[in-house]
Amino acid sequence: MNVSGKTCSGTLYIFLSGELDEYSAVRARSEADELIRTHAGCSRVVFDLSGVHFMDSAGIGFLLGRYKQLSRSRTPAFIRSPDLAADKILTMSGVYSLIPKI
Amino acid sequence: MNVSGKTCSGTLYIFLSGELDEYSAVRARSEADELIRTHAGCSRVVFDLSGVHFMDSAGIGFLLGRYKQLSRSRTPAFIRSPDLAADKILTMSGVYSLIPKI
Amino acid sequence: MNNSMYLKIPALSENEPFARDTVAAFCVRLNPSLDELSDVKTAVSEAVTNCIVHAYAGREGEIEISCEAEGDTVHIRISDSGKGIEDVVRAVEPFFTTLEEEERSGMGFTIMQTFMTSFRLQSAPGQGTTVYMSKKFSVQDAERARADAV
Amino acid sequence: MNNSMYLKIPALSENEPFARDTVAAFCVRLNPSLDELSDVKTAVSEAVTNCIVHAYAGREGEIEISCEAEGDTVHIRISDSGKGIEDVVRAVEPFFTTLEEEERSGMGFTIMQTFMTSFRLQSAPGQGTTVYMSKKFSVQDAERARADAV
Ligand SMILES: Nc1ncnc2c1ncn2[C@@H]1O[C@H](COP(=O)(O)OP(=O)(O)O)[C@@H](O)[C@H]1O
Ligand SMILES: Nc1ncnc2c1ncn2[C@@H]1O[C@H](COP(=O)(O)OP(=O)(O)O)[C@@H](O)[C@H]1O
Repeated sequence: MNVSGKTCSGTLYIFLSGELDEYSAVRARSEADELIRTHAGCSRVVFDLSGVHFMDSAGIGFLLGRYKQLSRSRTPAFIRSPDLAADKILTMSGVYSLIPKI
Repeated sequence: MNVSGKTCSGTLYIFLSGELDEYSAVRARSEADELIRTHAGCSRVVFDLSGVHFMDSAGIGFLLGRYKQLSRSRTPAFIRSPDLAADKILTMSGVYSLIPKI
Repeated sequence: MNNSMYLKIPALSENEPFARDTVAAFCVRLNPSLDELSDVKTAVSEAVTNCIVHAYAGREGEIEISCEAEGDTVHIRISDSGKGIEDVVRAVEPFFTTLEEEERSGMGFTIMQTFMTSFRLQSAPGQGTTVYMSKKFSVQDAERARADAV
Repeated sequence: MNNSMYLKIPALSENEPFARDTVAAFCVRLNPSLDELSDVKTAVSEAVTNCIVHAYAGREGEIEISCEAEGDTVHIRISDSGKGIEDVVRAVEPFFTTLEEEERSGMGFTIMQTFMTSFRLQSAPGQGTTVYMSKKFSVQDAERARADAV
């Protein structure tokens, strides 16, 4: 699991790549939170999942966890480019109603 | 394990690809023997191993088995393009003294 | 003779990828489509994670995984001898989790049920937990997937 | 706590790739170089094949594979409960085989000894056979291999 960030006109893009499970979520969480802290002033956060080729329910927990945190500062969050399998899990768990897919 | 043949000016090239172990050797043997039968008049046979990405001692058995058969009709055999791992096994077992590497 | 495998590993997070990849390698010989294989990997990952985070909750323990091939179907059994589940009916409800604070989503059993062809849970407090899951692979899909890959 | 795994599979030829790939997947976490990983796969393939063709000789039976990680070293044990070996000293000699007619080369044990860091054979007629092998991975090589792969 690799986590990297990029900002572009007020949006913080968080790129995840690799496999997102309970094992890798530990590090993904701390790295994503570090990025969010560093870019506290951003107007929105986009989680780019195009590099994630495996994700189980730890991915749901990861995304909802970041969502809760961001909603304290009223920063909206979005999901971009999940693969078919990730999309299936995110759809069935209703994540998109809180973190829309763009 | 895939086996295919090609002839070029009297030489029969036998291309092996995939993994060559005891499991796959069964089919590789019958397909190679079929090629050798079909091209009984060829002046030499070259085993091209460039597509073999795994080989254990079943590969030695396979090559020596074909060698014995070909030597009945005095058809010389050669080995071409083994990868590093296959080369290690073929060298240590002395196969090249019977079936030279070209 | 049906092919099968039995795998025993310690309950360590770092074994989650190993466990699901080994089951996937077992299943590949049944010619699943890529989607079907991904479903199995996800379901196995959920069950194995549950052993680690719930059954043993960070303590040492062992996870047992059995697979059996039967025609186009794989039968998978994943067991722990950890703390077991008090209320099995409640546990399988979507979003039910006893570990909210650790960002567990409560969707593990729902994913296993949805992604697999059949699912059964057996557990009692102090007696460990066993999940039985089967997946029937559709031969057509597999052939289509192979054709796609060419 | 050292990581480990225990795998039990039926003695079927089609399980040869599965067995060596599973051991390789276990070892990958120790950061072997590609060459070292290939050595382990080959040695495991030899030992597993021996269980199938010699120990059970086509009859039903089970193969047990244990791996344990200890620092940079993996310890592998491969056992059958097949017919066992009468003359262990002779069996390990290069080119010695009891199955000449089936194109066995008699190089299996020689390959295990050469490719692994340590090797030990335990067998007796009617008591099955166990092969113990270890491979120490050189950390430098692994890092070089990863650098090469970038
Ligand atoms: N192997 C297990 N051992 C003990 N309890 C378990 C086990 N698996 C699941 N549970 C219980 O069932 C609940 C629901 O599990 P699940 O649907 O996978 O969601 P989650 O793992 O996200 O909590 C868990 O929160 C836990 O209380
Ligand atoms: N697991 C086993 N059970 C019984 N006999 C074995 C076993 N492994 C090896 N042997 C005996 O030892 C001999 C040498 O084995 P090996 O060096 O692997 O060469 P090969 O497998 O090509 O014969 C075999 O021919 C067989 O007689």
